[in-house]
Amino acid sequence: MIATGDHRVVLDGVAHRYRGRGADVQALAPLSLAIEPGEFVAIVGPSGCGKTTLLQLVAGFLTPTEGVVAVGEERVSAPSPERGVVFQQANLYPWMSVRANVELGPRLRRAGRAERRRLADRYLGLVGLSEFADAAPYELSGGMQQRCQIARVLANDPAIMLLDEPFGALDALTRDRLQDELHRIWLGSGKTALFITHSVEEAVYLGTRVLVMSPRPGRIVFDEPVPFATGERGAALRAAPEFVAFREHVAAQIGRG
Amino acid sequence: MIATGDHRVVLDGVAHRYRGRGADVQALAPLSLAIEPGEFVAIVGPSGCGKTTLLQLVAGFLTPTEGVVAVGEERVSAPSPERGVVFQQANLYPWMSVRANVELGPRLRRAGRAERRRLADRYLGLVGLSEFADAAPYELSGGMQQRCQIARVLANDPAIMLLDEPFGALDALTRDRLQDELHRIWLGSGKTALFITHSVEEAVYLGTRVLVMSPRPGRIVFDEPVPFATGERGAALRAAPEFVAFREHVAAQIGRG
Amino acid sequence: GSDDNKASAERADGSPDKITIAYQAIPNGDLVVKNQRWLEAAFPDTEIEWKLFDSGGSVNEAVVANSVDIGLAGSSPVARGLSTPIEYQVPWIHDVIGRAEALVVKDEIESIADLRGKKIATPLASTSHYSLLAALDEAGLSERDVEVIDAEPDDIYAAWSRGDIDGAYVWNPNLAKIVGDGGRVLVTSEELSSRGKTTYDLAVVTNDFAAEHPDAVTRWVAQQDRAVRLIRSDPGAAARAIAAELNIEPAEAAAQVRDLIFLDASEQVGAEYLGGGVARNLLATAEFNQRLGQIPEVQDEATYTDGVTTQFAEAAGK
Amino acid sequence: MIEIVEKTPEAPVARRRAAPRRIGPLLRRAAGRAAIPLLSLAVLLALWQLVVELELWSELFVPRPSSVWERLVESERVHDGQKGLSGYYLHEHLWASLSRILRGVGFALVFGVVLGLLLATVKPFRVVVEPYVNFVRALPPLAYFSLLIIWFGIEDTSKVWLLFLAAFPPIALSVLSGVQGIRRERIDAARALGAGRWQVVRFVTLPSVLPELFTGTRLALGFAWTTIVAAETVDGIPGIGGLAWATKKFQQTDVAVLCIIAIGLTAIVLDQLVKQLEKRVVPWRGKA
Amino acid sequence: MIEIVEKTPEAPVARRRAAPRRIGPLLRRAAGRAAIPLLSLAVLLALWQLVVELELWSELFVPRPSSVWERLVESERVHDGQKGLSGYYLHEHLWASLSRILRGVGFALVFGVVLGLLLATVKPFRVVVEPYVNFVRALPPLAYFSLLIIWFGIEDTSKVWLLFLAAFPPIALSVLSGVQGIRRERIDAARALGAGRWQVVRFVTLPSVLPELFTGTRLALGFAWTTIVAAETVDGIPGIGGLAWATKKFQQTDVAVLCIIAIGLTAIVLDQLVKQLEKRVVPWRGKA
Ligand SMILES: Nc1ncnc2c1ncn2[C@@H]1O[C@H](COP(=O)(O)OP(=O)(O)OP(=O)(O)O)[C@@H](O)[C@H]1O
Ligand SMILES: Nc1ncnc2c1ncn2[C@@H]1O[C@H](COP(=O)(O)OP(=O)(O)OP(=O)(O)O)[C@@H](O)[C@H]1O
Ligand SMILES: [Mg+2]
Ligand SMILES: [Mg+2]
Repeated sequence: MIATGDHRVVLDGVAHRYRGRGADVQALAPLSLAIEPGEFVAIVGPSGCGKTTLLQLVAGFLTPTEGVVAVGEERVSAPSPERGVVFQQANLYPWMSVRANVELGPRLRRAGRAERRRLADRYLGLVGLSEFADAAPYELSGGMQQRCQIARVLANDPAIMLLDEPFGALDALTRDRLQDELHRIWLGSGKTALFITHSVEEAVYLGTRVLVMSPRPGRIVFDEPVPFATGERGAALRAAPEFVAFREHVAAQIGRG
Repeated sequence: MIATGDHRVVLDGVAHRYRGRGADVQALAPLSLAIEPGEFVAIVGPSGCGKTTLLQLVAGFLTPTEGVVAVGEERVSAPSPERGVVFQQANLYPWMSVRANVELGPRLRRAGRAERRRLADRYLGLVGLSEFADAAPYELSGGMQQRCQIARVLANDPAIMLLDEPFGALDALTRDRLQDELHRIWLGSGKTALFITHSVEEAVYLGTRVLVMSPRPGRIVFDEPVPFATGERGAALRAAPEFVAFREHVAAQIGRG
Repeated sequence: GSDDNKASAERADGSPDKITIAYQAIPNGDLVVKNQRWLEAAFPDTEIEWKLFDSGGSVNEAVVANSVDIGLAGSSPVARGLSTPIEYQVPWIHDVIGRAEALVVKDEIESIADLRGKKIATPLASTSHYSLLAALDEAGLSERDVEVIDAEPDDIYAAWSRGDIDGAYVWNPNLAKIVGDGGRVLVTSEELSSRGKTTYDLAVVTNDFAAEHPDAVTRWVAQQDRAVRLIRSDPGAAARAIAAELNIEPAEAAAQVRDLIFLDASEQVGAEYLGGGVARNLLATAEFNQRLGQIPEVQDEATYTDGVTTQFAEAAGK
Repeated sequence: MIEIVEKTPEAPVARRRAAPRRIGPLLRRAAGRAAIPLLSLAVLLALWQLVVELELWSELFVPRPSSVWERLVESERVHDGQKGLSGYYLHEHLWASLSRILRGVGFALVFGVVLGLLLATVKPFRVVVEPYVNFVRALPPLAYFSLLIIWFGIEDTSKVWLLFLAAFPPIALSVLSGVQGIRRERIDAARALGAGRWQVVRFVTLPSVLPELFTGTRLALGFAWTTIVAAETVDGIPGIGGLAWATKKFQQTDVAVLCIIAIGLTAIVLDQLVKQLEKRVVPWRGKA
Repeated sequence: MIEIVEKTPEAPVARRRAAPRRIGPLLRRAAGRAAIPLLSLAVLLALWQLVVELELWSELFVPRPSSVWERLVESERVHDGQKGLSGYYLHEHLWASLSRILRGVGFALVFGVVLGLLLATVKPFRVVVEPYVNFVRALPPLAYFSLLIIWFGIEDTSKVWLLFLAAFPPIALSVLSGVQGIRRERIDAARALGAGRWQVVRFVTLPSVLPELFTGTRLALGFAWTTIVAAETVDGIPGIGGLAWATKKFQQTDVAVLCIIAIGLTAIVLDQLVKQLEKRVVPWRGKA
């Protein structure tokens, strides 16, 4: 789906409370947030603070118990292909080959066979799985499954990408490479990204804006634009003093609650 | 199970080949390796190189297609409680509460109710899940599930700990804390640990010995003791020049294969 | 519905395209006709379909479903059918149930009066059931004085061989087996018949078919008549034909045939049978059934008189 | 559980799970929930009446609702000096059959679970025994019921056996299939925690197959009900199946239809109970 | 699939999956695999013979193996001018029933899958229809078969209907239960990729429930076989159930037992075919 029209993401007084088996759990405190089209918002926060919950609300998988989530003019009430989701735990279909999983999005919107193949080849190559196109998902290692999931979402070309720790199970080299690929894809595409990660470095490297969430119930305790967001990426940036400084700045916020 | 007797882990000419849906996959090239009791072996390597396969061979979940895995005098042919396993993807039982999951090991060896409770409380506290003892596993966030799994294995007190990216889904703060806890538990217990991670820093911080694996088919391309393994841990160490130097040394090996 | 089963189209000579016949595994002339393929010979241009049924009740259902033209049913189901009323008539008596059905009991039971409080099995709604109740009635016992148990004939023999029941009113071959095992015969249907409680295996033909193809019914009756004559003249040959149909030994078939009473066309048209006796018997059976609460209503007498016809037996006998 | 319910964009967003509840709306919701099924029942009854009015089929086979109702009333009264129908009240018939079914399915549960687990976990056992299970579960009760009578007599024992034989295969097969669907790591994790063969069964296998076990049990109950008439062809009074069989043979269709309705409704209630139990026992369904 | 097979410590470790294969060992393995079931069959036959020799029960109920064998031979020959048994060869009887079963179960598959999916995904539909499904699946064929005869005649149509009615509930219920066990994220992922209501069914729901569908189908087939005698009580020749019913009533137990064995063996073969198909179609069983 080509990014068109207005897809500003707005959360207005959104809170979420789970009905637990024992007690209810207030996962998200009421919070408001607006994400402009084209922004790359990276979210960090302690384990269990409500990041996944926030992302699922935007995806339309959950309905907030308070407040409203909207994209553009429309209230979010269900998932939509304009919002692609990379799940925290790989979620591939075992009855489809790796390739078929990646082709699924295009297939659902009835893209032609050649087009589908082209897309699958491209994104499988991107994540380094060309060799495994015909394998079954359960024959992949954990990190490979995660990469396949990323390829699946990218092949669907969503206007808004919701990524829940997409690089969590990847080794440093692969991770660095995929960070750069993701940045390249996002750059100039007008796509919006909501990117959850545990790595402050990753957040700072990829984001145009970094959010830090407090421990549960999750609130946003830090929300700043990344000063060098428009610059070049690469190993040089990671070593640059302003990068390190901003990284330390963000890191200092975590656990501030 | 208190670590007693000889539990030297030996892999002798071990290779593993999966029968894939499409082609067969040689996951591990023949490799030999011995892990002395009390060692903390950290393994890093690119995604899909065979780390999990190696760990599952030692656990007894897989049988090597070539070579022999042995612990002490005995050839490994099945899982055993002396070898506790933290899985890469959380693997909790949904029909048990978080607490019951942690109590499972002691329960299986018919520990008394009080003893079980004590163990569960201790390790749930350790991983910061005391509050969620009565929740169902599927009510936990990804990182919380991973922590619960760690608590479950620790509560079983295995002589050999096999950990497959146990801290992969944790934020930096929680991760640092759990690294120190794990180190403390291991220290002086005589336990052996086989620890897979994607973070070279983590490997160097925790290991007494660091292995680097080549891309598939996995071989061991680097195997060195950590020079400061017997020293103090803590933030100071992470900043120490010999730590940084060794970290860089290891990082330089990755992808060399 | 399956009207296509039903013969409606006519051939030039007035014989139907197809005749569907409901038969049962009872050792009488019907099986001789079937085995010797006499009908096929008598209706060279007509398709004859033989359908095996397991009880008169299901024959009644098939008639209502328009699935058969001619069928075989005991006098009890026919009496119920006419009371319903089902649109069929009786053109022929396959047999009078003689010694083929009887009340057999454990040896220590000596008379029907001794049956009080005993367990007697019979297939409900069958001619045997009717005969059992009639026998009890004669002895001044009601249905409630005896524990009447419903069971299929072979299950009855199984129950008997374990000693679970004290007796049974049942037919061959299970009757013969129970007797062979030392059962005492208290009364047979033949004896009851002599006291006016006759039971029959009757033929029924749907009113539609009889009206459209009277000639065909006559020809059918003629073949049945021929079978009766064969049974009388050459019982060995008849038994062989029946045995082949029932997958049993000819000797066994012969013994079973001997326990039934067969009437040829000239005998059947008499006042004792199709000429009036059968109709009276059916009415009486219906009334008896109603008294026991087994059928809701009895039709007026004409229904039963009209339900039995001598027309075809007369024509065939000529 | 998946509900694909069309949502209009204007629909209020909140399925507020933690919203405070009051009694009024609750009652109204319960009424609303019952309304549609009741309506559908009314439509069905109207259709039935219509068919009878049109005289499409003889009343012999499709009795009028009113006469079935009369039989129902009669079935719980003493009339002509006789209790109910065939000497017993309807609820006595029903209870006689229900108790046979509960016994048959009860034994089937125990046996079926054990058999299913053995089939799934002990390969030599499966090789030898599975063909026989498949043999037995295809056998038509009408063809072998006599054997049960010879072995177990005409009393309840043979009936309960027949119901048992009808009920255990779906349970065993569901358990077997459930076990085969368990992810390997689930078993591996338990064994690495020290679980022995039977501890794996108790702590992992059994809980894992609970959903399939419930499905199997629901199927088994249904099968048992379909077999009740066959089981009660011999000495089946009191018994709702025996009553249906006897009255059907006499073409007393109104009673037979009454029996059929009684059987169906009892089965629905039983099924509901099992489903409620399932909800309580397997809350993780579809979540993990 | 879980195999808990005791391993002695000395046992060779390698289940070397990629070891080269030769024909000799393969044949020997196949023979080895067949040996145990064949042995168990031999034991069974010996037991049968023993029971007959001991005369525990009359030969009328437990015929001798040899006379069943004679009937089998006879059943495929012309004797006394008549073909096989009751005018048809055994394989004709068998084929007549098998074809009815395949038609009944075939319709049941289509209907059961659609019904199961609708029940699982459309809540109002479930509320209205589920009670009727539970009603129907409890009805004893012996009690309502007359109605089918009235509606569809005595030919194959009513028989196929009966088999269909017996076969669809396990399929529908298995599918329903399968759908309820699908993890939410599986559906969510597809919808976030743009799947509409029916695309979710096609690409996620249906493949997800394949294991349950196979179990349901296997149950349905078995269940259809158990119903074959009831279906063939009327106009059941040719038909293996009709033959069993007719000969059983006449105490020709050897033929009846022959029919039972033929039914059981055919059912086993059919079940094996379905299982083989399942293996091919659902290779991910127990892996994800
Ligand atoms: N399905 C659920 N039912 C009940 N409680 C839940 C459920 N899912 C999450 N929670 C609770 O909500 C809180 C937030 O969970 P969430 O998954 O959003 O955390 P997170 O920030 O993504 O954590 P992590 O980094 O560990 O993935 C947690 O305390 C968790 O226990
Ligand atoms: N069950 C399986 N069937 C077939 N191939 C498999 C299977 N599991 C793993 N593989 C293959 O074996 C190789 C090694 O997998 P393994 O899971 O050991 O990698 P890993 O080093 O743990 O990777 P990661 O860091 O991504 O978890 C991969 O190429 C994978 O495709
Ligand atoms: Mg999360
Ligand atoms: Mg791995």
